[in-house]
Amino acid sequence: MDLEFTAAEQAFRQEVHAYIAKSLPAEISAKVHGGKRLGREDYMRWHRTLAKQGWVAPGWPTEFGGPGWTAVQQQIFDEECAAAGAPRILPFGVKMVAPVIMRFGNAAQKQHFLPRILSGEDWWCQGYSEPGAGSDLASLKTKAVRRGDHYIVNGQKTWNTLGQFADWIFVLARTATEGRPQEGISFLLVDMKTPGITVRPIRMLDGEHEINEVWFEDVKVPVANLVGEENKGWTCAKFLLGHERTGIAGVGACKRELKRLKEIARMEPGGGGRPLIEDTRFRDRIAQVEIDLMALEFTNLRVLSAEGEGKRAPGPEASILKVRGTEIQQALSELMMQAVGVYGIPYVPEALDAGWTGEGVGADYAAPLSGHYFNMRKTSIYGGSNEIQKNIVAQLSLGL
Amino acid sequence: MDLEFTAAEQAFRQEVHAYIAKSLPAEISAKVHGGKRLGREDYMRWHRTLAKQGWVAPGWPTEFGGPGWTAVQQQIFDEECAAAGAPRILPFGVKMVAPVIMRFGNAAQKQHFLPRILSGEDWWCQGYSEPGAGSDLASLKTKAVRRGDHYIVNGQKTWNTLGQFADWIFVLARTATEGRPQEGISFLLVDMKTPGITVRPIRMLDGEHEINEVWFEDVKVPVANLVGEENKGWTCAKFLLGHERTGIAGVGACKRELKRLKEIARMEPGGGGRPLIEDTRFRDRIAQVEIDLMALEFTNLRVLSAEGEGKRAPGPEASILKVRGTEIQQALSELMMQAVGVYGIPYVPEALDAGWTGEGVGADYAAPLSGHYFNMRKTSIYGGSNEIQKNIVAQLSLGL
Amino acid sequence: MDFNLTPEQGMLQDSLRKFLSKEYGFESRRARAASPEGFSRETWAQLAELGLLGIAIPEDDGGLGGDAFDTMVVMEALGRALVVEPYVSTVVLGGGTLAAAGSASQKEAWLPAIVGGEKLMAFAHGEPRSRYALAHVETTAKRDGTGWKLDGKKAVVRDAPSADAILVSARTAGGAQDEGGISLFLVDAKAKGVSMRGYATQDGGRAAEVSLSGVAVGADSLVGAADGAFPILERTVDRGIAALCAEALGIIDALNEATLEYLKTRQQFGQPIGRFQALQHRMVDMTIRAVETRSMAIVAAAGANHPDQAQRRRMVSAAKAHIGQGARYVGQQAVQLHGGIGVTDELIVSHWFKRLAILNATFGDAEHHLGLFSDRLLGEKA
Amino acid sequence: MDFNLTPEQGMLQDSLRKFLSKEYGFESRRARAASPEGFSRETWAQLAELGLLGIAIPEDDGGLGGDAFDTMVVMEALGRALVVEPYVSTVVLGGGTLAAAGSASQKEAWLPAIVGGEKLMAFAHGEPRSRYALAHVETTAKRDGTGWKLDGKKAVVRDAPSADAILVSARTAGGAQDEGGISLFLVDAKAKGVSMRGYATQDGGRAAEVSLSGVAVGADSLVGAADGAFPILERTVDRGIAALCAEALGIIDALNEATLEYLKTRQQFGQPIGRFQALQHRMVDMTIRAVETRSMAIVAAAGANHPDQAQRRRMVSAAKAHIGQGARYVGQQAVQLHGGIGVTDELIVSHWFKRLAILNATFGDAEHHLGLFSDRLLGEKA
Repeated sequence: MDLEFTAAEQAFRQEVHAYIAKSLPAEISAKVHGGKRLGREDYMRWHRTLAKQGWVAPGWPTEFGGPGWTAVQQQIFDEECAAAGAPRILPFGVKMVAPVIMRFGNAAQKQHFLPRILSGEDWWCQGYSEPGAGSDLASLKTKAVRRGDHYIVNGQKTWNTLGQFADWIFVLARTATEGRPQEGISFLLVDMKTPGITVRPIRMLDGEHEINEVWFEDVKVPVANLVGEENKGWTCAKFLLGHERTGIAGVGACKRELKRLKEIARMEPGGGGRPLIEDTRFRDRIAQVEIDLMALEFTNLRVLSAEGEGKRAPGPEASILKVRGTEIQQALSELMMQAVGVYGIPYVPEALDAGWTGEGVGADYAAPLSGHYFNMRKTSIYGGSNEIQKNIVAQLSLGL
Repeated sequence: MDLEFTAAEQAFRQEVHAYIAKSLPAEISAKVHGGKRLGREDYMRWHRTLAKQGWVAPGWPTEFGGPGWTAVQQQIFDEECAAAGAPRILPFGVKMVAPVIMRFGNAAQKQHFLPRILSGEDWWCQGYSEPGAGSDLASLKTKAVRRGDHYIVNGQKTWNTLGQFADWIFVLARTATEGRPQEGISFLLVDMKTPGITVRPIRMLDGEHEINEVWFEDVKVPVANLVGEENKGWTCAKFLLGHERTGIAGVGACKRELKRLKEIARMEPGGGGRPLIEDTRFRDRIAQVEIDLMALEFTNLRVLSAEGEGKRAPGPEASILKVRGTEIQQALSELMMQAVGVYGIPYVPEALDAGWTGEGVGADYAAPLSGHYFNMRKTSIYGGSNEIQKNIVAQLSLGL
Repeated sequence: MDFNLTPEQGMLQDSLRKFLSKEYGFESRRARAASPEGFSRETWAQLAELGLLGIAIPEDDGGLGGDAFDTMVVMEALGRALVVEPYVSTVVLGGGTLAAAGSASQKEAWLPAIVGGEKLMAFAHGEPRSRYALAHVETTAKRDGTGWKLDGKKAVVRDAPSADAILVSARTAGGAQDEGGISLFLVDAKAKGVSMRGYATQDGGRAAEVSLSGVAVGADSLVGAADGAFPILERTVDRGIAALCAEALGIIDALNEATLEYLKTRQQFGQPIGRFQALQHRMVDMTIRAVETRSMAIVAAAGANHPDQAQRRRMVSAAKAHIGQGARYVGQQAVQLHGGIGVTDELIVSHWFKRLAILNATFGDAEHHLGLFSDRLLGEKA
Repeated sequence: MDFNLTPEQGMLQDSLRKFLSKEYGFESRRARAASPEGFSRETWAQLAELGLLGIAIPEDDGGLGGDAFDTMVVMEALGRALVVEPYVSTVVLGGGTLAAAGSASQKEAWLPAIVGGEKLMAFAHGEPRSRYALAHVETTAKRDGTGWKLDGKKAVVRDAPSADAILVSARTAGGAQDEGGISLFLVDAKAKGVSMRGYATQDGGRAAEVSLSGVAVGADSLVGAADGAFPILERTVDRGIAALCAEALGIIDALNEATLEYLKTRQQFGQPIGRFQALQHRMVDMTIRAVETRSMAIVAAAGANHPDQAQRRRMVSAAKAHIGQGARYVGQQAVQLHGGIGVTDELIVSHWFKRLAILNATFGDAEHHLGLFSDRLLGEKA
C-alpha cells in the first residue's frame, strides 16, 4: 500500500498544471473563482482549448480520441482543472451521450457524432426527466410514434440543464406501452433546431436560469437517430446513469471550495477584531468538513484504483460517492454563506456579471454565496436523489 | 400565555421539596446521585414512605387513592423527586397494570389489587415481550389454555425488568389462534409464586442484572385473574402502552443528569490545568443538550397542560416525548462518559455497591458512567422502539 | 403556567389569518416583493386598520399595550404568508425601542404615527465589521454644539430605503468593542449626510448599506442616556429575535403542511411517495422539530418579556439557536422531499426555505447563539 | 498510489483470519477475558509462532521489518475477533518505541524477546490530570547518582498488570505542560517502588493505575535523549492510533455484517425487518461509514509511516476523529437495529460496541482530535 502519488503521476500532475496555467484564460478562471456567471462562450472556449490538446474527454477510449489516461490520472486532471478555476466540461455530451453512442450506436452515429462532441461543434443537453417521472424515470410519458422514416415525438421534458445553448438533445421516449414500464422506451438523438421544440426557462430558487422545460410537439426525428434497438432504450438509460465514476464525487470542486472557504474565513471579521478563522467554533466546522472531504477523497481514489485494475466496482460505490460528494458540497456552500454573516442577506444579481462595475455590497466574494448555497440543494436531488442512491446500495450491494 | 408557574404551583413545589428533604433517606439519595446499585429495599422503602403520604400514585384518580394533582403538579413532583435523588417509583404496578385494572378489571380485582399496589405490598413486573415478539408484540406465542377454573399458561417472556423481586406479573397470552394476530390475546394477572414459573437473569451489556427471561411451564392461573374479556387483551395492552404520559419524557431525570454532567465538567481537568467546562468545545456540547432539554421540557409541559384541560393529546405526542426524551438521556450519558476521558475505561463493578470500601479508580463519580452510557442504549429500544414511535406518528398523526 | 392564547389573541389570530389568506396569496406576495418599494403601502394601511401596528405599543402611546406573546401571534401568521411589509423594522424594533426608551417628545412624535401606519422606521445597528457582536460599534457620534455629528457605516439595514426615521447606534465613548460608551440616535432618513446603497434581499425584502457622513442631529434625537444605549440595544434585539422566532414557527409549520400534502399526492413507483418509510420518518423528524419550535418560540417570547437581563438573554439565545437549527433542517428537508420542483422559484416552498435561511443570518445565527448560551454556563454557580 | 495488499500482507491476513476463526470464537474469547490474567499466554505463544509479534520490528532486531500498513492488516483481524492479548501494548507501543528510539542494548535485551513472545510490555504515559494532552507530564524523574529516581502516578495503563517492563514518561525539566523536558524510561515492572491497582476494563481487557514511589532506575534505562522524549512519545502514540483505527475498522465491518444478517433474518410484522426502508437506509449509512473508515484507516497508517511530523499528526488526527465518529454511529446503530438482544451481554454485538467506545477514549477521542486538526488550520498559509 502506498498513498503517495508515483513519480510518473506527479510528473503528470506537473504537466497538466503547467498546461492549464498557460492555456486557461485569466478572465474565465476569475469568473469561476469569483462565482460569476459563465456564458456559453466561456464553456466553449475552454472546451475547444482542451479539445485541441486532446484532453477534453479524459474517460474516452483512445480509438475515439481519448488520451488513454488511468483513472488516477483522470482524477489528477479533474483536481487540477478545478483548482485552476477552469469551467467544468459539461457532461451531457462527453460523459453522457457519447458513451451511449460508443456502446450502443451504429457506425454512422459514431462517425458523425463523436468527433463533433469532441470538438465542441455540437452542444448537447439531456431529455430524461419529466414532471411526472423523476425518481421513477421509467414512468415517463413522452411518446415517439414511428411514421415512415421518422418518429413523431410529443411530450414534455424537464430539469434540462443549459438547453437554451444546445444544438442536440438526447431523449428517452416511449415507443410502446405494453409490458413493464421499463420496456418500450427508446433512446433518440434530436436536433434542437427541429420544428416543434420549445425551450422554456425555469427560474431556479437562486433566481438564475440554468434549467429548462423542453416541449415536443409533433417533432420529426429521423429513425436513423435511434440509438440501439427500438424499445430497448432503458438499457441505454441505465448504462448512461451508471457509467460515470470519475468526477461523480466532485473531489476537485470540493477542494477548491474548501480553499475558498478558508480564504473567506481568513478575511471575514470574527470576534474581538480577529479574523473569523480564529473563532474556534467556526474553525471546527471547517475542520469537520475538511476531514470528511479527506475520507471522500481517499474513498474516491480507492474506487478509481480498483476500476483501473479491472476490478470494476459495481454501482453501489458510485452511489456512495454521489451521496457523500453532494453532502460535502452542500456543507461547504452552507459554511461559506454563514461565514459572511449578514452579507449573505443582500440579493445583488448584477454583481454576478463579470463586467459589472456598479457599487457592490460588502466584500466582493460575498455576492454569490447565498445563491450558491441555495442552488447546491439541487445536488442531493438530481442525478438520482440521494434517497434513490440509498435504495440502490440497499438493494444491489446489501441485498435488502 | 405565561411560562411562569403560578403562585399555587410554586407553593406546591415548596411543599413537595420540603417533604422530600425531610423524608428521603440520605443513604438512598446518595446512591441515586452516585450512580450506585439500588436494592429491592431501597425502592420499597421510598415507595412505602410516599404511600403513607398519599403521593405514590400521582396519576391515579382520587377514588382509588391518588392525590388529585394536575398534570403540571405531577410534573413538578416528578422533577423534585428526580432532583433530590429519589429512586423512581417503578412503573409496572402503579403506572402500568393499575390503570388497566381500573379501566378493565372487575370490582373484586380493583378491591384486591389496587390497595396492595399503592401500599407496595405487591411488587409487579411485566410479561409482554417475547423473543420473537418485540416490536411486533401481536405475534406473541405464549399460550393460555382454559381448563375449568384455570388457564394453563405455557411460554416464554423476555425483557422483564426486576422480575427477580416481583410478587406478581401481568401477562399477555394467546387464548385463541383464529383471526388477526391481535385477536385472541388475553390479559392475565399471575402470582409469581405459582409453580412452573422460572425467572432466569439476562446479563446486560453493562454487566448488571436488571432484566430477566420468565418461563411458564403449565402454570395454573385462576380464571378470576383474567382482566377484561377473554381474547380482548389487545385492548388492555394498547391502553397500557398508550396510557402513560407524565414522566415519559424523563424531564426530571434529564435535569438531574444535566446538573451532574456540569458538576463533573467543573471537576474534571480540561486543557492547560483548567477545568473541563472551560474547554469551549466540550462546553458547547453541554450547551446543546441543555437547549435540547429546554425544548423537551416545554413541549412536555405543553402536552401536559393540554391534557389537564381535557384537550387530551392523542398518542403521537407521547411518541414524540418518548423519542426526544430517550435521545437526550442518551446524549447526556454519552457526554458524562466522555467527560471523564480515560477513566471511562476501567470496569470496577464492586464500586457500584454503596458499602464498598476498596480502593477506587479515578474520581468517585467516574465508576458508573460508562456502564450508564451503555445501559442507556436500551431506552431507544424498549417501550416501543423509537422507530416504532415514528411509525405511530407517521400513521396516527400525519396520516401517512 | 398557561399555554393558551387569550380570547383577544385568538381573535387577533383569526382575523389576521383571514385577512392574509384572502389578500396575501403567493402570487400577490410576489408582486409586492417585485414592486419598486418592495412592499405595498396599501397593505400597510390595511394592517394599521386591523390594529396590528399598535399591538406591542403601550396604550398611553396610542397602541394596544400587548407584549411579546401578542407579537408572537402576529409574527407566526406573517411568517406563514411571507409578508414583506416592514413589520419587524417599524413596529417591533422601531416602535418597541421608542416605547421602551424614547423621550416623551419622541414617543409623541412617532408612536401614534407608527400605530396609524403613517411612518416607517429602520434599525441601523450592525456594521460591516461587527459580525453578530452587539457591542461592536465603530460609527461615531461627536458632540457638536448642543447636538451631535454622526459618522460611519451601517450594514444590511433592513427596510432602510422606505424608512422615515432610522435608529442609529454610535460610539460616544470607549473602544470599538466596549459595551459602555454606545449611544442611540433617532435620525431622519432624509437628513443631510445620510446616504444609502439600497438593494433587494435574498428573501424578497429590501435593505441598504447606510452611510453617515457628518450627519448633524439635535440633542433631542438621543434615545435614552448618552453612553448608555447598550442595554436598550440588547432589549431591542431580544424583542426582534423573539419576533423572528415566531415568524420561523409560522414558516416551519407551513413548510411541513405543504410537504406532507406533497408526500400524499406525488406519485412515483405507482404509489404516493409518502408510503416510503424513509420519507415517513423524515417527515416525523420534521414534525418533531415543528412541535419543539413552537415550544421554543414561546420560550423566546417569554424571554423577551422577562424583566431579568440574564434570564432574558439565556432564553432568547436558547430559542434562536434551537429554532435556527430546526429551521435549517426543516427547510432543507422540505426542499429535498419536494424534489426538483422544490428548487425552483415557482413554488412557495423555496421562498419559505430562503426566508428561513435569512432569518438565521439575522441577529446572530444558530451557532452564534449556541456560543452565547454556552459561554453563559461559565457564570453558573455549582 | 497503490491500495493493494502486498502478496505477503495477503498471506498474513489469510493465515491470521484462519487462525482466529478457528481458535478465537466468541465464547473462547469470553473465557480468556475472564481468566485471571485476562488473556491467554498460550494464544500469545501461538501469535509469536505465526510471526505476528515481529511484524513491525526491524529485521536487524529479529523482526520482519514491516510498517504501519502491515500492522493495519494485523489489527483489522484482531479487532474483528476482539482479541484481548496485549498486542498493541507490547508490539506496537512497546516494541515499536524501543525499535525507533531505544539504545542498542535496550533493543538487544527486549526486541527479540518481544518477537519471541517471551516478554510483555506496557506504555505508561497518561496521568490522572493530563486528560488527552500529550505534553502534560507531572511524574518526575530526578537525577540520582548516575541514574534516576521516578515519582508519580500513571493513569489507566493498559496491560500493565501482566507487563514485564513499562515505558514510563517523566518530567526532567520544564513545567507540567511543556513539550520540552520530558524523558522516557524503561522500567522493570517488578522494580522497587512500582505499585499497581489493577482492574478489568469495560471492553474485557486489563489495566492498572501505576504508582511510582522513588523508583530507582539506571542511566541505561533512559530511552532516547534526556528531556527530548516528546517527539518519541508523539510517534509512539501516532503508531498506536493508527493501530487502533485499523482495529476499529475490523470491528465496524464485523458489526455491519452481523447487523445486515440480522436484518435479513429477524422477522417482525410478517417479514424480515430488513424490508423496512427506514432500516435499509440506516444500514446504508452504516455501510458508507465502513467504506470511509477503511479509507481513513489507510490514511492513519500512511500517516504513521510519514517522515514529516506535521503531515503525520494531521493525517492521524483526521483519521482518529473520523473513525471515532463513525465508530460511535455504527456501534450505536448496530445495537439499535438488533433491538433488545443488542443490549445484552450474550451477543458479541454489545462487546464490539463497547470496544469501539473504549477505543474512542484511548489516545484522545474524536472531539479531541477534531480540535487538534482544527487548531492546526491556524498555521496554514493562505
